[in-house]
Amino acid sequence: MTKILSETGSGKTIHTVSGITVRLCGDSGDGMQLLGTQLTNTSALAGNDVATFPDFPAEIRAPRGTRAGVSGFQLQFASEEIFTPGDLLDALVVMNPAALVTNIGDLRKGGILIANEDGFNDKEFKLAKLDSNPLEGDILEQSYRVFKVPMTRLTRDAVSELGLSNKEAERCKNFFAMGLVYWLFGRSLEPTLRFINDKFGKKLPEVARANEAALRAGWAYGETTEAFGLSYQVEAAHLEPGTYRNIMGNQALAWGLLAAASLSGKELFYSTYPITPASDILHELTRFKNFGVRTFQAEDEIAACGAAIGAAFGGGMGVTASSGPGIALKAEAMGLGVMLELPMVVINVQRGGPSTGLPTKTEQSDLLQAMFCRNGEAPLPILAPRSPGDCFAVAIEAWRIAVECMTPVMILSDGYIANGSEPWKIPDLTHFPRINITHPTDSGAAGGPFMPYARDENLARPWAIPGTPDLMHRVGGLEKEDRTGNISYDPANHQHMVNTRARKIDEIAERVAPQDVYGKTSGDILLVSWGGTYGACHTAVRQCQKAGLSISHAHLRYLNPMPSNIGELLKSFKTVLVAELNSGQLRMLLRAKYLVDCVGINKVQGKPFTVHELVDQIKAHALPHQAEAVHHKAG
Amino acid sequence: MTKILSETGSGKTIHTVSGITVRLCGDSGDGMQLLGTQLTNTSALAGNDVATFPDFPAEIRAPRGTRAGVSGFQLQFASEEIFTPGDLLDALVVMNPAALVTNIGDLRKGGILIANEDGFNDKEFKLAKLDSNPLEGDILEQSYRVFKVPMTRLTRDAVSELGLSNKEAERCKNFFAMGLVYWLFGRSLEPTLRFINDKFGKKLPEVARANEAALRAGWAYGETTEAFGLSYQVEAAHLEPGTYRNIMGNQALAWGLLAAASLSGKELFYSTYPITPASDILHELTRFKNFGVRTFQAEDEIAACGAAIGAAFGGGMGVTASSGPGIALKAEAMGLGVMLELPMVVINVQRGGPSTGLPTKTEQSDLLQAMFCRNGEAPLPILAPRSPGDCFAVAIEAWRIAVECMTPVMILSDGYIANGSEPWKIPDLTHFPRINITHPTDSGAAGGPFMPYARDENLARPWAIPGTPDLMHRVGGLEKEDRTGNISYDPANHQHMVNTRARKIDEIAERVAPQDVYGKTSGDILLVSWGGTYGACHTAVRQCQKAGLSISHAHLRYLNPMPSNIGELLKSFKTVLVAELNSGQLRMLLRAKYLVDCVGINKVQGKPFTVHELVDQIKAHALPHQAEAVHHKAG
Amino acid sequence: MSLPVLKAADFASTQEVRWCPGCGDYSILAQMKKVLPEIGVPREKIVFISGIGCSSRFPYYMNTYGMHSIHGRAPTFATGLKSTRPDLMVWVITGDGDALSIGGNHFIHVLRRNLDINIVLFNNRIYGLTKGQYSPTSVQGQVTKSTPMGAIDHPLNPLSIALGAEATFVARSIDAHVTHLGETLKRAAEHKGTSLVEVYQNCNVFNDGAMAYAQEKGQRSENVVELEHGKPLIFGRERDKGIRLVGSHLEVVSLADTPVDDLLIHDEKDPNPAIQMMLARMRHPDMPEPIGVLRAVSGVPTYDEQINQQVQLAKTQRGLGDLQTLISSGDTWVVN
Amino acid sequence: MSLPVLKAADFASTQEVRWCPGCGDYSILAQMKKVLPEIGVPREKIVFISGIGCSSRFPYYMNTYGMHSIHGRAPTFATGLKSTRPDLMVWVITGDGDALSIGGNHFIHVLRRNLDINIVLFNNRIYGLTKGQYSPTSVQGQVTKSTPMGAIDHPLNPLSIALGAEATFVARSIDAHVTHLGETLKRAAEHKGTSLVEVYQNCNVFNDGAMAYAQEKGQRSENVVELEHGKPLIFGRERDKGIRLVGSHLEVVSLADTPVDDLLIHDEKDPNPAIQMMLARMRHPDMPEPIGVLRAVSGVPTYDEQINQQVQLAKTQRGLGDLQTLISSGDTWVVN
Ligand SMILES: Cc1ncc(C[n+]2csc(CCOP(=O)(O)OP(=O)(O)O)c2C)c(N)n1
Ligand SMILES: Cc1ncc(C[n+]2csc(CCOP(=O)(O)OP(=O)(O)O)c2C)c(N)n1
Ligand code: SF4
Ligand code: SF4
Ligand SMILES: [Mg+2]
Ligand SMILES: [Mg+2]
Repeated sequence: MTKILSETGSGKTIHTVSGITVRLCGDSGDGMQLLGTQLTNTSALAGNDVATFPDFPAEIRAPRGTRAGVSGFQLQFASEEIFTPGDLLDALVVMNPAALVTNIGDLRKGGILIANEDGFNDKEFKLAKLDSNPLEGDILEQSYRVFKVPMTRLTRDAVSELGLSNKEAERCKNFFAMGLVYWLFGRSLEPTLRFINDKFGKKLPEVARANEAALRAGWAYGETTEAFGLSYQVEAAHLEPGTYRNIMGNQALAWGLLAAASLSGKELFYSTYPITPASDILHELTRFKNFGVRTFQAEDEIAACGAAIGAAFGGGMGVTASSGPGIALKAEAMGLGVMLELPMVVINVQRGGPSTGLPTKTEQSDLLQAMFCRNGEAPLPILAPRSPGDCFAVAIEAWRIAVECMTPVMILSDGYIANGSEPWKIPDLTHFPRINITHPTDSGAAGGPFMPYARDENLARPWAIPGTPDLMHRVGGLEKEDRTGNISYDPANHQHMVNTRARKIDEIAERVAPQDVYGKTSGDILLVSWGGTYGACHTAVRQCQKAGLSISHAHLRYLNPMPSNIGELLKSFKTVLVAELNSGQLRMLLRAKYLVDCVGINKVQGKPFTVHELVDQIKAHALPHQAEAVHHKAG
Repeated sequence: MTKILSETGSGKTIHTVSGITVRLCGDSGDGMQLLGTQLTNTSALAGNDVATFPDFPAEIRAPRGTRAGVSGFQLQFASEEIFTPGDLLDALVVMNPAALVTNIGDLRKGGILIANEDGFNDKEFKLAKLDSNPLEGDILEQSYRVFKVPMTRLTRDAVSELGLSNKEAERCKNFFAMGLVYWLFGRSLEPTLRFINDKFGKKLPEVARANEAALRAGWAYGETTEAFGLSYQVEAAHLEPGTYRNIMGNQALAWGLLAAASLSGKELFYSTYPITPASDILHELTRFKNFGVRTFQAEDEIAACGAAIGAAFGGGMGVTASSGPGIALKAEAMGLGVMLELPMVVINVQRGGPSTGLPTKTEQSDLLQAMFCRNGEAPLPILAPRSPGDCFAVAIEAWRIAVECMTPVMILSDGYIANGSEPWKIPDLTHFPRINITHPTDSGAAGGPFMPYARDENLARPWAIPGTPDLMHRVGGLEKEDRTGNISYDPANHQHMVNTRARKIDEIAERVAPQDVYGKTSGDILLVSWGGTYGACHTAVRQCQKAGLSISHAHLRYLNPMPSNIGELLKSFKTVLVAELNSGQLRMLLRAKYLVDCVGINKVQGKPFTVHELVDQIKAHALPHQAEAVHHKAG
Repeated sequence: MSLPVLKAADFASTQEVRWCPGCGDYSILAQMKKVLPEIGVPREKIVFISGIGCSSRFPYYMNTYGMHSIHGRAPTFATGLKSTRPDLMVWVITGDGDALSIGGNHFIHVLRRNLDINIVLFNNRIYGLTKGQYSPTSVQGQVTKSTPMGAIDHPLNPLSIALGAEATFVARSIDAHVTHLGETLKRAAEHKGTSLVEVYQNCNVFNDGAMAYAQEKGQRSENVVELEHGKPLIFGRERDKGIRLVGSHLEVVSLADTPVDDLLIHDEKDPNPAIQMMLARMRHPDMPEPIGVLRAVSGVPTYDEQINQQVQLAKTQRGLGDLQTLISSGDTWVVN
Repeated sequence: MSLPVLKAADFASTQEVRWCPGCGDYSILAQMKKVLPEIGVPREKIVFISGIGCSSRFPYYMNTYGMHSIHGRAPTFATGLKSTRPDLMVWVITGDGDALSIGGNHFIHVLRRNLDINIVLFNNRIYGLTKGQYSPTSVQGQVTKSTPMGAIDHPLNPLSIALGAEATFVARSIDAHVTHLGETLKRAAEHKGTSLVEVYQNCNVFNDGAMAYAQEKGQRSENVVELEHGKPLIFGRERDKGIRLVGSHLEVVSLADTPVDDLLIHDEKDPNPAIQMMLARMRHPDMPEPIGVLRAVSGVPTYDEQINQQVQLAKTQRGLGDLQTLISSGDTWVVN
């Protein structure tokens, strides 16, 4: 961090730093997610790069005051490009004892701890299963800069003139906290004042006024009291020029689907069954009926997948989404999709498994399920977005491949990017290439009977749709004869069709860009990763490069088929590390395909990688090379 | 084949050969499966080793006379140990033109062709889509020894005195064919006469008499007419001493489950939803209610799997079975089974895929589905029987592992062994080790609260069952805390549980026998195979060994985990070939795990390997070694 | 442009029909081919979707668009198709196992949504394709391959289930009763909303004669009562028997002693399904079984209609969505 | 040995209850704990099986055996368990989404099999656990996270579906009506065969007050009619209104002008479900909604009973199977 000191009008010192990682936590009823979102938007609007990680309890309303009920929102904002919400915290805001004990471990030595003093009482200690007041004594002060603020009382005072009930008044305390945090990090109150006005101004003017008062009081508290002598400033980041907005992963996926529909001249049919953490895509899309979106909340995942295939048969853009357990249920229908060779997109927003697992936590453990959940030889393309914003592009790319190859395509997102957010440069949609779709209107150049299983240069069959005279045909899940599509039990035909379906998918590799590498294309270490771990892996590799390691990073977007240069790449490094939030699923695919002794960096804890644990692991694996290098010199 | 000539009383020559491969085919209504089964049993009773391959059409009653309607039964019987129903046919019996054209390609040069002349008429030619009578002219005679027998007429004559209708009379013609075949191969009529009497004697005495008459007439026809100058004799095989019976794969699986239940002192709860080719296990088991078997035909595969888990929770022996598409549906519930750590057996009788695929054909393409169909990290043991009779032992072993490790276990059978049959040495059940099960009755040595997720030396948790006072506990699909089994979102606990569940399965490898090898434990080529291809692979390797190749054979019964010596084994050969009826699924697992550049011999045609195609492929891969060997000598 | 007049034969595909000789499915196929030209929807606008089972081979034999899908799920494919292509006429062909065993849930849900499709349920009270296991409509005690000591489950009645799910059109017909079958299919086609036609279909291989009492000409008139809207329920070879509502029960009466005016008058349009439910529950041999249209309630909005109306409404109210505007909306900032 | 007398508290597990404060689930849990000691089945003989949903967390809070299974499938686990362990008392706890959306098929099939278990369906007309999407029982037009322009599906009525599947015990109660709830749970427990209890349950977070008309003390008596076997259907704050059967329709009458003798007398034991079906279809605000036991038909064999009887019968008739004999039967030969 670059640190420059200056002074404010009130005589307080402003510390300019390159980035801040802060976590806001309290009881799930304390409005921490709102606080986090506001701070994110405000920071983004201030031109910072931001990355967020909301982390809420599994229960709808977990018991108040308990450790299980703690809701947290972590956020990094910086004046340089960042890729993760940060590892160790520079600042931690806690609204109650449970939040303190469950989060203090992540605060860096010397970091700022702000506690709502009023939340620390005997009742709360009991709920948090604590014997005594952790704020008492000065143990915390040994390690951190501790600020105890009686937020509840100050909030009550601030809104006292507005005639709210005690309970209502106290409910504003998150805005007080917000004001204080804003002051601490030199954020403007404007965007949040606008938000308060938009949200409550008309419907609940007294609530609006109270929240505003609390917010300003918090700010004033920082500015005027003696306690805070120092505030921080994070300058605008040097992002690529353009207009930016903050975007969440599920939102970007939804918008990407809208874009894909529009680019291909189709209307989206999105059929799904609710499941965490995929449901928000449904919630987002169903608002866009004026874009021609039809959403279908089916009776179960099987029906959702079937309906998407039905829509595809009619020439529609059928998309279905779920998470692991629901994807398991879709497997049989997905196999039919492979057999029918109809385009569709299947989204898995992965969560902790197996079985119901850890529904609200993130994991990357459904890659092999995506590859192999279907009976028989039933390959399909698999893509994974690497960040919230990237979901937009991946959705478009998935649909492009689906129609180009007439195949279901899977997208593997995960809970971390689905709920995380980042600044996103708003693209100019006119610059996107169109996705061309032709539905044949006659039986083809040669005349003669229509051949629903004839193939083009991509091995795709024609997408003839009901309503077209003379192209009537029947499809189904029994093996079909090449070209005619009639049922066939012929052994050679079966072999041919199995091979062709496989080849169709494999050959996609020849049409996608070769895998790019961050760093040199050969060297000591290649770190391979995929999906939502991009930010942490990229940051870790950058740090290691800076530390002088010979390391490069290949982050895969195409998981099946993999880009054609992967094999060569893997063989150009002495050590290949594969970092994943599972027990080694991509590693297994790489080893099988390329016979390279990849080494896994694996974590299955329902949590994303932190940068420092990746760096540690990389360094541990780097040692032999360094030793070797030393040895060489010695020799 | 060793050939010894002798003479019969009628002055005909008897040729003694070491083995005969014969295929019987006709319209599905012609009773070919019955004929085949009788010939099999009779040959087995004559002490031959036998192996069979029934192959019937996909339709219940495919259109009469058409090629799609041909039903075939192939069988090899021999005086030496055999492992497959044979490749090229020594003899082919056809009842109609469709059967002729679809099967003649497999008859060896100089082989015997017996045709029911009466089945060859214009109507039949049309049905078989033929322009002319293939029996006309002497083209067939150029390549084969052709016998045209007016079977229908001769049968009618033979039963004329019994007052049957023409139609009824003609229906006996398969018994006429049987008689003729029996004569040709020196089989005794006794077992079939007994069968006729048992089956029809009481209920339909006139049918019994007609069938008997037809059978004897066929035999007499061979013995007396000039046409047949030569008959064959296959002596008894030198099998291991013991009492034998003929057994089919699904039957052996059913009986193996009964044995497992009895050895573990449990009653079997078999819950399933009908699907080809698994249904016959249900049909078999439901007859044994007096063994305490409860069969449950559920509303679907999900329910079937759920019910098996429910039974397991109650302390029962829950088993569920299906084929590929149904297994896909069970995936989510299987994942729960993994999480609950309850013992159960899931059987997949594989068929041609993907999707509905080729339901009546065989394939081994669900191995990766078995490994990975579940979301999250959800490993379970997988076993595959290698032959019809082996299904018995594998069923017992699967249940043994399930209870020893408290885990669902998968068995991968396939359509080929499910419907195939072989002589089976009836085991003495008292020699089987018991499967010990204890349900705890108190909370354990240490006292204190009961720990449903404590573990023993196999990492298995206690199988406490409802009804036991003081051991009340709750299980579920959410991640659970180590030992207590309570819901836990703790990151470290999740990692620990994921690792523990994986380790529990992996460590089974240490307790099963090391992989055995047929041939030397190092050398040029190792052929690896699994499941129902055993017979063909074993025979091919034997042939190649005889031909002087340095080749060994490792046939895997344990697919997950694999025996602990596999890695070493693979590395002890210059070339590792993996033969499978899929596009390379075991190969992929081996490559990933052991980084050995295994080469695939793959076939996805809905048909088993023939020995000669395996031999050809092996030889093709052997060439480089031979060249190398030569080179070495030269150098 | 006047539409070409089509004949039954024009609806035959090139694929060989592969049911067992004598199977009741043939008759249903024949009636479908006969009725469709009369309905006048062009072939390319018709889609047959089936699950898996003998019955589900049906689409292959029709020269229309078709999908032979997976077991039990046909209504789901139909839902996606019809919701996005309301211009098409969609038929679902299913069996008793397909619709009521593995597919029971989709069956109920498509009925409650009142998607404008026609479901023809071939009820042979057995699993044909898998060679003879009992099905959810097999009678109690039935001995099959999977129930050697007799089935113990209480059979499901497709019509009761449909009425329980508040279906708008519920009918029954019989494979062998060809004119009735043809007319019933036509009625189903004309209904707006989900129409369910249960067809008693003989599986002469695995369950021959299970419904002979209703299928065979000689027995039918004694064991079956043909429902006609607004007409009293009369049956019998001599049309000498009728059905009367007494309190909340139906009973068979002889017309010798009961005037026709006392008989129950069939009301297929009654939105209250109570009496239709009583009819559905009449089972042989205690009672004659009803065939014809039990229920045909019109005016209930269909799912496809409504899902598309919401889209239209949204477009009208909010204007056609513009994606560039959407993604540029809300809080944005400019980096130079 | 006399059984120890248990109290409600003895049925509480050590796990902290984690529903939202104010959720209707608490009341159901409390009633269950209160009723079970009265029924007298020892805790270790009781198993609670649930699917997934807020409601399905229930088993964790009971000090009995329990399984929190997967979404919609609880009846399947119960079927395997009860068929092999008929000595256990098995409860299935489910939600409106769990039982009627993804689990609709198992729901129907367990009812038709009449497995001797008790199903308690917490109907809050919303998906609670997944945070507020509409459910199959949400009313048409309901605005939820997934239906911003209102739900277009016609809601399913769990009681109608159950009657359509010929369930033997069908009842309804209300979370807030604690004595009624307790009694209804007890009746369900006592019934032999599958008993279904639908409980109106308030989700105060995502669907607060959706059934306030039935839940709130002030409104309940006007909007709900409590069924009692053999008693006329009377309701209203002043018990001044009744229900009368006219032809095949039910109507509300004022007791001011209609004598009590004209009212419908509730018959829960009527095997013909026609009137019970009419009752099930009474919906607010047109009609008061019935609570209590709609149907309780006894004497129908249960699935678990029958599957075990067949095993017993086979053992008696054919003797206990001997495996060595079996595998040695039929054609065998000896190799020396
Ligand atoms: C997922 C799945 N499970 C099971 C099967 C096997 N299967 C095919 S059809 C069928 C039942 C057929 O019965 P029904 O629906 O009554 O049709 P029918 O053959 O009698 O016309 C079954 C169990 C399958 N194809 N797929
Ligand atoms: C296979 C699968 N699909 C979806 C989900 C997500 N999910 C969990 S509970 C639920 C619905 C809950 O609604 P309901 O059954 O009414 O229970 P409630 O929470 O309202 O008590 C859904 C969709 C899941 N866990 N598993
Ligand atoms: S098995 Fe039965 S239903 Fe199937 S085609 Fe044959 S007769 Fe028809
Ligand atoms: S979300 Fe609703 S149903 Fe779930 S616990 Fe909260 S109040 Fe109860
Ligand atoms: Mg059927
Ligand atoms: Mg609910």
